[in-house]
Amino acid sequence: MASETKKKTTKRTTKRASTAAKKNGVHEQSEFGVAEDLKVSFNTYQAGAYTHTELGISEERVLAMYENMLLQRRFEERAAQMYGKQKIAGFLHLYIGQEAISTGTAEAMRIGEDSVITAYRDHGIGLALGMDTNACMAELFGKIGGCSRGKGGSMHYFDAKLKMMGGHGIVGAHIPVGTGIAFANKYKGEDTVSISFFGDGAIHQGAFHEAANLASLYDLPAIFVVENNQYAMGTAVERAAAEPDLYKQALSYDMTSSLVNGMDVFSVNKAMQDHIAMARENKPSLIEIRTYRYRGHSMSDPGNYRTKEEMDAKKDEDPILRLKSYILENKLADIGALDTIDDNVKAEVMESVEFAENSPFPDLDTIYEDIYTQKDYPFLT
Amino acid sequence: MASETKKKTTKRTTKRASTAAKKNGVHEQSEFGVAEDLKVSFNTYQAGAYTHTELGISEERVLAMYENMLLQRRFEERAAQMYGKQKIAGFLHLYIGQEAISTGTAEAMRIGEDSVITAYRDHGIGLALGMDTNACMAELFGKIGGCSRGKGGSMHYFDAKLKMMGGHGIVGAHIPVGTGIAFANKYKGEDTVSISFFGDGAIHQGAFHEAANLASLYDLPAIFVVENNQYAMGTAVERAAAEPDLYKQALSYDMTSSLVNGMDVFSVNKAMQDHIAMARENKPSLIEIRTYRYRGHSMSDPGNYRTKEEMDAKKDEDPILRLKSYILENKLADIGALDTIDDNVKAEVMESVEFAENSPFPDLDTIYEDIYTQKDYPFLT
Amino acid sequence: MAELQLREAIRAAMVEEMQRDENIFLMGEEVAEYNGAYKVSEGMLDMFGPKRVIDTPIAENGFVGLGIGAAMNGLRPIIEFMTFNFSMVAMDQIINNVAKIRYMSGGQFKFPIVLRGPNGAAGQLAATHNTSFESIFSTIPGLKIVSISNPDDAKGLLKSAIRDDDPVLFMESEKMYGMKGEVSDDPDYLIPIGKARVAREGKDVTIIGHNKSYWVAMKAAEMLVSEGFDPEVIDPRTIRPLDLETIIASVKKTNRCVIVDESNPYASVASEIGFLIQREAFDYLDAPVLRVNAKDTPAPYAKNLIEFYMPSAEDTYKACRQVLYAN
Amino acid sequence: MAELQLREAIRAAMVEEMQRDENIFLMGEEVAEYNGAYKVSEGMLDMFGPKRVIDTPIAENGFVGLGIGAAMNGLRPIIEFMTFNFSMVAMDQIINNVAKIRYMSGGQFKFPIVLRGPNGAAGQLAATHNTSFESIFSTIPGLKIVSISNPDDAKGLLKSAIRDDDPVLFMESEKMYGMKGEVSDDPDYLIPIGKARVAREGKDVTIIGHNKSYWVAMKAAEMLVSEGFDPEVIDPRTIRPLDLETIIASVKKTNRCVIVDESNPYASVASEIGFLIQREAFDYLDAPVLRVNAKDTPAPYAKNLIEFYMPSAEDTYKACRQVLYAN
Ligand SMILES: Cc1ncc(C[n+]2csc(CCOP(=O)(O)OP(=O)(O)O)c2C)c(N)n1
Ligand SMILES: Cc1ncc(C[n+]2csc(CCOP(=O)(O)OP(=O)(O)O)c2C)c(N)n1
Ligand SMILES: [Mg+2]
Ligand SMILES: [Mg+2]
Repeated sequence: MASETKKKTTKRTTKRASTAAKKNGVHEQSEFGVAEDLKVSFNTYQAGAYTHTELGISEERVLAMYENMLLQRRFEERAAQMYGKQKIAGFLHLYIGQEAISTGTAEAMRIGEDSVITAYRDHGIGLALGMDTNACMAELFGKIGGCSRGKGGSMHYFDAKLKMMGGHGIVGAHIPVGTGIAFANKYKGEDTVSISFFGDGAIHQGAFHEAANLASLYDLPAIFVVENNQYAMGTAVERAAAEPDLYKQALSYDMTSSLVNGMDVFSVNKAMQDHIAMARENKPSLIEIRTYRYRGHSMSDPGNYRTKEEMDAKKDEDPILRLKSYILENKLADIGALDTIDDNVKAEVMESVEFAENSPFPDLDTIYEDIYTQKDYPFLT
Repeated sequence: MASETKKKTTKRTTKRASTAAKKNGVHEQSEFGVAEDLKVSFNTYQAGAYTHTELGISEERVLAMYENMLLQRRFEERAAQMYGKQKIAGFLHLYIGQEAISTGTAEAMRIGEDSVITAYRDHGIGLALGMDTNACMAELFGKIGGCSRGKGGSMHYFDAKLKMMGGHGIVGAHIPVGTGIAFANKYKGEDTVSISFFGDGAIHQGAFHEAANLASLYDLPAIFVVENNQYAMGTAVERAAAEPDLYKQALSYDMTSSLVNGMDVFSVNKAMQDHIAMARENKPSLIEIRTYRYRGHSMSDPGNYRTKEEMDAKKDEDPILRLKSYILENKLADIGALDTIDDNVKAEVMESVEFAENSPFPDLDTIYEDIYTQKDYPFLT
Repeated sequence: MAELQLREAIRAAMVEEMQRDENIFLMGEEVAEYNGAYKVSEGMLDMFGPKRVIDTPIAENGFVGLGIGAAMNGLRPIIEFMTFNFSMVAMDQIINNVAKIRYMSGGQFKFPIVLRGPNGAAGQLAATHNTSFESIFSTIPGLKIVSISNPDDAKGLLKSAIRDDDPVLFMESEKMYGMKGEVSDDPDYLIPIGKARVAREGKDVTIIGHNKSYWVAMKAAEMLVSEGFDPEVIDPRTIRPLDLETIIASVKKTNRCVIVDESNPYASVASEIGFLIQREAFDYLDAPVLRVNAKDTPAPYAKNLIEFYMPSAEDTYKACRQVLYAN
Repeated sequence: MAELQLREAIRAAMVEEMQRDENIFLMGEEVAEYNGAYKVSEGMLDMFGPKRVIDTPIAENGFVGLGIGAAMNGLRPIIEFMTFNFSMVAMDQIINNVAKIRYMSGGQFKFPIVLRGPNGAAGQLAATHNTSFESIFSTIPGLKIVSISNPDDAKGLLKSAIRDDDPVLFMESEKMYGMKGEVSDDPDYLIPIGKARVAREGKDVTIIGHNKSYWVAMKAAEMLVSEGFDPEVIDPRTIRPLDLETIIASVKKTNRCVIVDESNPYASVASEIGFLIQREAFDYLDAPVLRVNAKDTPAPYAKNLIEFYMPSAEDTYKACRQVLYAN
């Protein structure tokens, strides 16, 4: 783990006097042909830098966060098992190791008002937002009781009520959509925000760059969060990024950016609190969260591109173990209480498997539903 | 015109020790969760900062450059007239005002080995590279004697021998192609470079960002040149760019970048000499050249989005007038000699009009040529 | 009824609908301060202000995606492509997002978005600025596609498209923006999406054409009429869904059909219509269905070549005579 | 002859050609260090080194454009799409650059580039990962499109595609990568692009299918044979250009045709083939040409739905019986 120096949240100080004068989307420019020197600092949110009390999180909520992270973990462990049993098919991308991000974010949001959009690695954030565990498992089974009626599967969790806007499969393509969600928030005069998660691999898609420029140009309540889990499938970040410090990309769009240690749920939560506050004032921003995916990219990936040493070192940073230690050290609960939480979570997951088993397959006729709102659309053969 | 302080070419000093250690495309990263402060300077190439002798340009070549800039100007003035007479149709985008860029660049290149690719505003660079004036005019007329056999028109000048790689119509889309040209240069073991020109509007297309990252990741001999003429059609740069200092975008791709005053052919030439030298060592880079388009976006654009004051102010910076003054002040030629050059250029242009008039329309059968190399491709009806 | 240019009819539809529903906004390149590259949105910035008439950078993938997200979150965007030629950089947003997210979410979201702009060839603009995209888009379930041929249809269909809760690609034409015609001023003038217009009734041969090709069809029809034939002309108006019923009923009457379509021929709208006719009206056909498309080539710049490239009234007329066995 | 998996046949074609011509390189996501997402390029990095087998960031628009530029400048790139589902972000490069630059330059440049990868549905992958794109690409003049159904064809056609001086989209299938078959080991084994394969000769009905649909066609044929019918089965192999001659000759013999095509139906390859048959063999047809496509919907995830979505042997068999008036 990175050196855990004391809490330090340097504000980004850049902003030339002239750029700071940005009004109504109009900037002054550097003089014709004179480039200025640039000095920038970035916010950093390091692991171990925050306590729950500083963050205004009650003891009860700390335990709820623990339970939630554990739910994500157990849900996916079980899903992996069900994949082995061929109850689940297609792609299954596990979030295991990244749960501090989903839970830390959800805890900072106004759930049901603020929205989230993400890629295919979406179980974690879905469960963190409070999606129904049964519906989530049934979706993996491709049953009518699934959150997307069995049409989406693992990659396409949606929950309109919770403003969980999916679950998307084309790398990078959901980022402009997240920007449009923010556009609508502002247009409607809400003070709600739109959070777009994406991977370290996705940042190289043009879609991100176009969206970031638009968000900043229009001063949208958008937060771009790159979950840098170090790999895009088998490609390590420095094999894909000419500049692997991804948080720096914000400079191109005159946005604030931060670097966050994603193995500590409190660091994530603090960063999200700060960035959500900015977004509520229509200041879009970028967050790079460094994290680690413990499993293969998807179920078919043996992950040979990583050494055992690397994996072992990262296991020590497990965000759930970290929170567990924190709870025990700070005596927010004893080990017995935590074991009970684990038992409850396991029971909830088992129940969801049963629910999924018992939910029927969709009727064949449903293949023609959910395409058009028009009821009598004349499909072709 | 910008303050013309004395010549100053600060090297970009950024490069954290760790990033500087980039080898074989592998960077060290910032420590997990610790963002570093950033200090960057950019090269600036200001107007009036360079003499031809410093740049190693002979008096003869200075006059040749003058003649070349004038050829572009007169050619387009005549083309505009021919458009009015409906000899030319479709889109016609004039380069008038930007000729210092094309000529300054061509003078720094190894023409026929180094390549250029650009957008639809392509007459200037075509003529600067030495494309045949007759073939260029005939192309506008849509005649078989045109440089693209009448198939391309104004937007699609090509000359394989001169490595003029077009003339492209979809904003931003040629930038990855320019990167691929650079890829081939390096692959073949040449020390040749690929220069991609594009507008201030084009930089917001994802295509640029994907290409820039690829060029830097693969250490390609590519130069990305944004001709910032302040407008994309009617959209001023600060209404499209969240960060209107476009040269800063290089930071996202760990590339060197420079800002150049595009109204002085020598400033452009110096910048190009420097960046071409970098590119020959497989160091890709970005150049922002600030310039001005004197005419409307295309022939149909009255240009109402600009004030007369702005236009008049810019007219004083005319790159051709500037070079003319320079020649006269430095006594490289007298006014009579310059007038003769103008006369010759005008004659050359008039001849090209005659050539274009006399060149036949393409045979109808040629519609099926130049699609496939396969001779007997069975086209459908 | 008022006489309007086609561009004015489109504008009227947008203005009326935006006055009716403040969740509608217009976004695109040069739509606001420049008043539209082809002056379709002239005056709308003044009328609705910068919140609702919004200029964009040149970033179609970005702003189409933005529109999709806005639709998903309760708004009703109208996104203008300066021309559909520039929609290809946004193709992924169209095929994989706007057409599919509703499905993947099990129907939780709807996408009341209109993507509009000129489509098809517009003269000597060369290969990248002269493509007809309806063939490509028509294959995609989840989209609706409208293609208009006159000011009145433009208004009535655009109003329907804007009120539709499904995504609609709305295809116009640079070449027709100046065309004048009587246009309804009923504020609820809605032409249903999915209904073809029988523009001329006849009994000898059915000629089908949409957008500019409708006028090619009409011209060919005139030529036939002058020779004593009685052609029927159908403007499908909507490409997806296709009003197959009207087309089949016509062919069952005329027993012959020629389709004019400005797309390149392979897997075009013409192919589809032709295929369906032979399947659904096999026993009624007295001659093969023929098509008149653009050439199977990119669009050339030269004046004579681009004229040769386009489907012509002459060729349509000849095809009709061929199916009429009049040669 | 050796027995190879389809993925091995593709690899063999690439390896042999890369050994023959050092201007050929392979680029794509995970093609090098990971040995290919579907292990098609396994071992090729070791064999050719990082100069010629190159991993990319996830930036299809960028690296397809890069390939196009490299081709324009003398190289012969093979660009792998992890699947063609991801080619839509690069659509503009394909439709507006690789298919048109040669034309716009008056023939000054050629584009010997192969864009390859799996295409079509591959099980429970949901809507964005299950599209068949040949219908969309087939409309574009300037491209050639090959779609393969077995290891031997894979090798012979890929070698031809790599040696072709025109851009070729080469479509494979995740579902078939493991399929084994005898494959020629002649280093110059070239199957011509544009020639269909008559896989089974028969006289009662022509069934046409490419890629996975070829196997659907074959299965339907078996069912028909068991009932005493004698179907002919054609694998077009090349989608663009289409070997119309072979198809028409067959239909003139059998007088009936059913096309199996995994694309969505509207303006599909099936529509085109069907249209052309009725135009070119009108007088020979004893029944309308029928098609069996994927449903006119996005692809669903659920097991039963995606099975229902796909064109099936059963439906093909039924369609054949219908055109045989055997019901
Ligand atoms: C446009 C596109 N290209 C390729 C893929 C295949 N693909 C799926 S996930 C993935 C890696 C993405 O990595 P990253 O963005 O870092 O997210 P992570 O999987 O690490 O969460 C790739 C290449 C895709 N889905 N979409
Ligand atoms: C993808 C795409 N979108 C829109 C257009 C229409 N268009 C042509 S030129 C242009 C402005 C480009 O401005 P800039 O890049 O600054 O170049 P300049 O014209 O100033 O040289 C636009 C919007 C296009 N050709 N391609
Ligand atoms: Mg990743
Ligand atoms: Mg510009």
